[in-house]
Amino acid sequence: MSTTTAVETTVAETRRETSRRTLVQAVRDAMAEAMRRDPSVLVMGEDVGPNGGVFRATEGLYEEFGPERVIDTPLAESGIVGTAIGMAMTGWRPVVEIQFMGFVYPAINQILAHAARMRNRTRGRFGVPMVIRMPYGGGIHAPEHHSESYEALFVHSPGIKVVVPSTPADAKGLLLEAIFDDDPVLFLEPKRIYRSSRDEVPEGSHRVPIGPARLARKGRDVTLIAWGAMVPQALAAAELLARDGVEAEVLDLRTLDPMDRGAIVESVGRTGRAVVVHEAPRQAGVGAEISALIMERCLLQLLAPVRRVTGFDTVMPLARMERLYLPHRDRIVAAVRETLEF
Amino acid sequence: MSTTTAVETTVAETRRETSRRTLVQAVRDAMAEAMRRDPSVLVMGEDVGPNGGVFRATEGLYEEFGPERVIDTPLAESGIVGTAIGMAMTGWRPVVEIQFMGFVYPAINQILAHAARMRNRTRGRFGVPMVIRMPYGGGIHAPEHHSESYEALFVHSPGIKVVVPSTPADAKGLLLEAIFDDDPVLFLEPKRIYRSSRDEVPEGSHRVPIGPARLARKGRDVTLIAWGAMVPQALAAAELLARDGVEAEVLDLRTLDPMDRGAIVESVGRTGRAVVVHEAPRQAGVGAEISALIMERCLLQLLAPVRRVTGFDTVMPLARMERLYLPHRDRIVAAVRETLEF
Amino acid sequence: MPVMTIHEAVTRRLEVLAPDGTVDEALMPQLDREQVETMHRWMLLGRTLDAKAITLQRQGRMGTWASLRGQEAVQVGAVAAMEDDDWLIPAFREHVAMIVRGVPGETLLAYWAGDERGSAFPPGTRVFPVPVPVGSQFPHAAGVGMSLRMRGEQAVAVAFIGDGSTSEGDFHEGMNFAGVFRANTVFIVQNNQWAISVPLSRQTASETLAQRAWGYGFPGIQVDGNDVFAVYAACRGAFERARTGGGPTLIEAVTYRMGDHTTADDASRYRDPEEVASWAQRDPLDRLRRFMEGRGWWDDTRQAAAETAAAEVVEEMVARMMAMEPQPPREIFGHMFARMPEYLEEQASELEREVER
Amino acid sequence: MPVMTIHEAVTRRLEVLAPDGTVDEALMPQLDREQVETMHRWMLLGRTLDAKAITLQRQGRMGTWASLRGQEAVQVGAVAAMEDDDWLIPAFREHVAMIVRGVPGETLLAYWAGDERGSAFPPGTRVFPVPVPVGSQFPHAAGVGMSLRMRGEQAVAVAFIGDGSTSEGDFHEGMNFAGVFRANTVFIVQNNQWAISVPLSRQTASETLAQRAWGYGFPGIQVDGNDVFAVYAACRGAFERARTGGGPTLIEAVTYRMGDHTTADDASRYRDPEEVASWAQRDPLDRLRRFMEGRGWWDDTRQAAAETAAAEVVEEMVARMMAMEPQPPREIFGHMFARMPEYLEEQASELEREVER
Ligand SMILES: Cc1ncc(C[n+]2csc(CCOP(=O)(O)OP(=O)(O)O)c2C)c(N)n1
Ligand SMILES: Cc1ncc(C[n+]2csc(CCOP(=O)(O)OP(=O)(O)O)c2C)c(N)n1
Ligand SMILES: [Mg+2]
Ligand SMILES: [Mg+2]
Repeated sequence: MSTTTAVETTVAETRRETSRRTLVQAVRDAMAEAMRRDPSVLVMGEDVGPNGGVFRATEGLYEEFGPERVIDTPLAESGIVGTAIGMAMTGWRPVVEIQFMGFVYPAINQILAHAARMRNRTRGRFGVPMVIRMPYGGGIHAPEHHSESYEALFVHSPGIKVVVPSTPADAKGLLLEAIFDDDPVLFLEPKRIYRSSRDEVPEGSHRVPIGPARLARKGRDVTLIAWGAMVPQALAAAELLARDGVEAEVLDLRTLDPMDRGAIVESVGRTGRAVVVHEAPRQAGVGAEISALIMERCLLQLLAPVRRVTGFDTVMPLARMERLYLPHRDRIVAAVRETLEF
Repeated sequence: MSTTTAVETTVAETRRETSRRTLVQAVRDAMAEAMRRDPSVLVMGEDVGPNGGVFRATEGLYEEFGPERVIDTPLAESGIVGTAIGMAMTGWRPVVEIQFMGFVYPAINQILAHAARMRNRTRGRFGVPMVIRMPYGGGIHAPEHHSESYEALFVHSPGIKVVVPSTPADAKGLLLEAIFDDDPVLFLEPKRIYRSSRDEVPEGSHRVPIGPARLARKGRDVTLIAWGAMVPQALAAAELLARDGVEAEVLDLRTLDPMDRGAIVESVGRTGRAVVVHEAPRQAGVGAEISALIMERCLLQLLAPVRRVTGFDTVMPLARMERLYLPHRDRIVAAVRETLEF
Repeated sequence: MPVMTIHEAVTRRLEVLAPDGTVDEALMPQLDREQVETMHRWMLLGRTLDAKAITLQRQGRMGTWASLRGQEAVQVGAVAAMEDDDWLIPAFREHVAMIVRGVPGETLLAYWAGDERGSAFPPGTRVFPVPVPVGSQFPHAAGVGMSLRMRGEQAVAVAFIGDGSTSEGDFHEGMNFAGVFRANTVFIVQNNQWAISVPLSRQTASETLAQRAWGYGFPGIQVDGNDVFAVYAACRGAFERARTGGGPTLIEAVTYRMGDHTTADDASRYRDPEEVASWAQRDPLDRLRRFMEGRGWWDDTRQAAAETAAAEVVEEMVARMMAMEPQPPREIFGHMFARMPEYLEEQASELEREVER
Repeated sequence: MPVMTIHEAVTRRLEVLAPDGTVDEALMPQLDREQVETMHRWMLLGRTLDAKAITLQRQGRMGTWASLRGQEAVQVGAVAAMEDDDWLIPAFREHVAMIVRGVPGETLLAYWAGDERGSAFPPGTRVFPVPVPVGSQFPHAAGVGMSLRMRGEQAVAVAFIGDGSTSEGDFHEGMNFAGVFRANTVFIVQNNQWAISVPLSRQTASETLAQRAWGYGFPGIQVDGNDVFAVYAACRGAFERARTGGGPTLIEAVTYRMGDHTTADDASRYRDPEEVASWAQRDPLDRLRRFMEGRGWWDDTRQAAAETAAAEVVEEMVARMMAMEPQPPREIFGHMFARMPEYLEEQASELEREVER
């Protein structure tokens, strides 16, 4: 983990061919690349086969790797993760898809009581080298339970890494790293920005380490800390603030566990102000951890309380009011102004 | 919720007969009392019948109320909570026991996706007046998964109240309040202090409101914030500190959701220093929320960073090293000293 | 006798109405012309509503919609066999069943359009809300059936589930509780052969889903799900048994999802058009119409009139749904608890201030 | 044919060794004297270890212990039928099965004494750790069986579960996955009639647990679980089938938990002593001993020698367990991840500093 500043770019040093890909395509590319390199990599889940996943994140994999490695499973999340644990403990690297994060609860016993604890429970004898991918977050006008952000539950629970890319290049690089990690990784995909932009994504084996945050924008007046689909909102807020001469630094955390505490502390130590942005409800969310961390490590540098711009402590409303629930640029700008006026 | 100071005592104003009860007996008494008053109150769970619960929390209920109201269920937590939801929506008030908090994961979909959301999902047409009781926390040398503290998951998730008594009187009063609450309540019982002391507990319908914290000890130098089995540890730390002239105030939160923010802010506003204590892992635990809250509301009064004395971000070790994991008096004292020396 | 047979389970399939419209008179349930026409009207309502909702969705005036086309007979056969006090615990595709049991069409449409008022069923309606996490409604249904039995109510909890969803642990736990407590519950599997893109063969190696019931100590039966009379007859018997303390039944209704999984899906990616075409031959509405024609109850004129009437009913539902004004932001917070806690009050005000700006 | 039989499931029970020690020769598996004596030795080891662990617990030198008394034949019959490459996925009461499959006795004892080293099985041991949340091991077992099948390994994953735990959703999901993927998995239910204080009748309304298998498309069979030969024979067949691609089997072994649920339990609160006494008549060790005596292989002297030998083995295990020095605090942190992240490094140092103070 970086103890100094967040790394500024994800593009590997070596020159390499790139192609313009959306985030969901980059996710797909990472799986394809991993499967080509390592025959122990498998993809499992609901509708990941001929259908290519409900978001097309596994498109073409079934055709390329066949039904033995791209496995449509019965509709049972605990069964999916549980069997994948058995497979991971006997030589495979399963990449499991949970169709929406709202459906992860039935698998939570397998994830937290088993996948996350197996290495400890066997004193290192068995790892569970498994990735559990899932689209998360709101903004696509989906039905109930299709827009949830439960990252805090997993960040709080020991033994599992939590990764959230916000750009296509990071999605590919982090997913490849996650697949070849020897421990379980929860890989959260911000479905709202699955296709919202295209990036130059390196071909082949592009890796982005799990841990370091990404400095998405430099600034001196305030630090905005975000992940996933909130990163573009934070960047948009920074643009708007810049018009008034306020220079916001934007940290894209990329990994929530292990968290790049060094980068956060370094940045807020400089700016003296911070706003944390996430979609999940506020109370005991990951924002609270970040806020507490900043207070613990930067109290004397803090010029104003750290603000949290988050979802409300309610059920995410159905599509028509979803917009009111989700944090957005203007809400971030308002929080920054409060911070500046403190 | 109190916006001023935490209420200082739980004993009802009216004079009333009391008897000396342990915490687990008080839990039992609350259920018996509720069942006597209201025929719609039911007790359900594994081994709650003739066996009286593995901790004897339902002792005698089967004999008094019979198999129709004290229901031994199949061994299936999702089924227990799920059927109880169906019953709660059709006129009953089920009090469900999950045998250990470590076994709540299989029920989490029913709890968080249904019980906690049903009122919202039916726009107030159906409530789920259900209590989900469970022993939680470490300190009894039990096997793996028998010592967990998962409160943060539920505090973060909208729609369910989270209550944790630390004294026999509160256990009775809060449980009765929870049973007659029209919304689902997670009722966490600190099993380590189930029998560690006896209190005068009012007979009959003793009620303690859900929400207000309890001022367990007055002090001016630092505020210790704790719940459940950590309250006695905090009090013991306060005793020790008092020998050196440091007067610690101890707040027993009693309810984690809704949290008595007013009492926390009022106390820390006065003392300028705070230490939060909980057994659960540190990262994104409830301590982070409290820490963030204090920073948000009392930044200018804070004389030192709020400290968190918590479990580590690891699996709770097996019995032999459990002692090393759990927060205890001396660890709290050390944290207070760091706070004083900041 | 060291190898002994200790259990024999025989699973049967019921068919009444043949594709050509003829019925097995011995098995035909007692239904008069009015009842049959009502069934037809409901089935037609389901089909008409479905087509309309899909159109609305394409026009951007509806959210994701789960088509019920092809499955009208299962839903209508079941609700036709229900009594007033019975409870319906739907999955998510039971639109016409929900409407027949008291959910106003505009309410149902509003739900799928993403409006919170779509969840506000009229007071007293014995219909559970849509449980999005599949399978999770089965324990609720067992609980409702336990509740009815404990109070001695002569009513039944009727629960629906899809074939794919039977793979979830909650299917098992709900069925098992219902068996142990002899709940007044009847479980209906709408086996439409597909769970999004996953065919039944990938869902289970079991020859039928009905036979699972025997593992819970109660009977399972399979019916032709495109045969409204078979569904009705099986339900009638099972509901009666449940109401009178005889315990649960599992009914597997074999049908077919004619459309895409939802409007977000494209079934042509994974389904053989010939399979779809072959099921079109077994259309439940056509079959019932042939039956009515055979009895001399029906002709093209009546059919045309019925279609017009259904279209009018649906148009009215849509109009009422469309007429709904946007809701105030406070609605997000208002139903989290019986009484709104202070922190939600604060958040609601926060949002209100923001919206005013 | 409008009411058709579409599925018939016949569940059978296998018994070989009668309580009087005689066997059904037609069903008796091929086992030579040495094999039978080995089985007896393992069963006796289980019983002796169990008694010792309970004593240690009473003396405060052992944590909670789950007694296996009465269930020795199920465990030994099953592991005796396993081959080197097979995997054992235990529940939590399979002490002797785990030891036979390679877990050193002192390791097993250390686990139950609350020592982390109790989880450090020797490298290469094909035994899963104890899964405390009941039922959750069934999906793992299905996964291991899928894994073996995918690699074409002629090996089987043998999973244990208790009767009560079959009520968990994971029982269903694991069984169903194994069926769909024709996993090399055999599922063994130790039906010891009780789940702590809850009798089987409150666990399920199903007449047998074996019959559940048919709902997943593979066979289920019941065996007398106090009859080591029946268990062995059923396992041998099922393992062979699984190894050669024939798919899973569910074996329900009907036995009895002679002791308390664990040392934290008091079964006299909820169990009829007559029931316990009647099962004592069917003791699996006595029965096997009678068989060996009948063959002229056994007598009191041999029995006494065997008991002494078992006691010695157990004493050595205990001595090795007791000799373990306390572990350094860092052990709490060392196995959370393949590489320790910075924040755990910091916490480990925090704790080390505290301990030094
Ligand atoms: C727990 C859970 N996992 C996944 C989903 C996503 N999902 C919605 S419907 C569906 C398929 C359901 O298939 P089936 O049960 O056969 O019902 P059908 O759609 O055919 O009516 C899936 C996977 C969900 N809603 N809930
Ligand atoms: C998910 C879960 N719920 C509850 C428990 C507590 N518990 C441990 S063993 C047990 C009973 C198990 O009964 P059974 O499956 O019959 O196995 P047996 O104890 O008879 O071997 C219970 C309730 C648990 N370990 N896991
Ligand atoms: Mg289906
Ligand atoms: Mg048992």
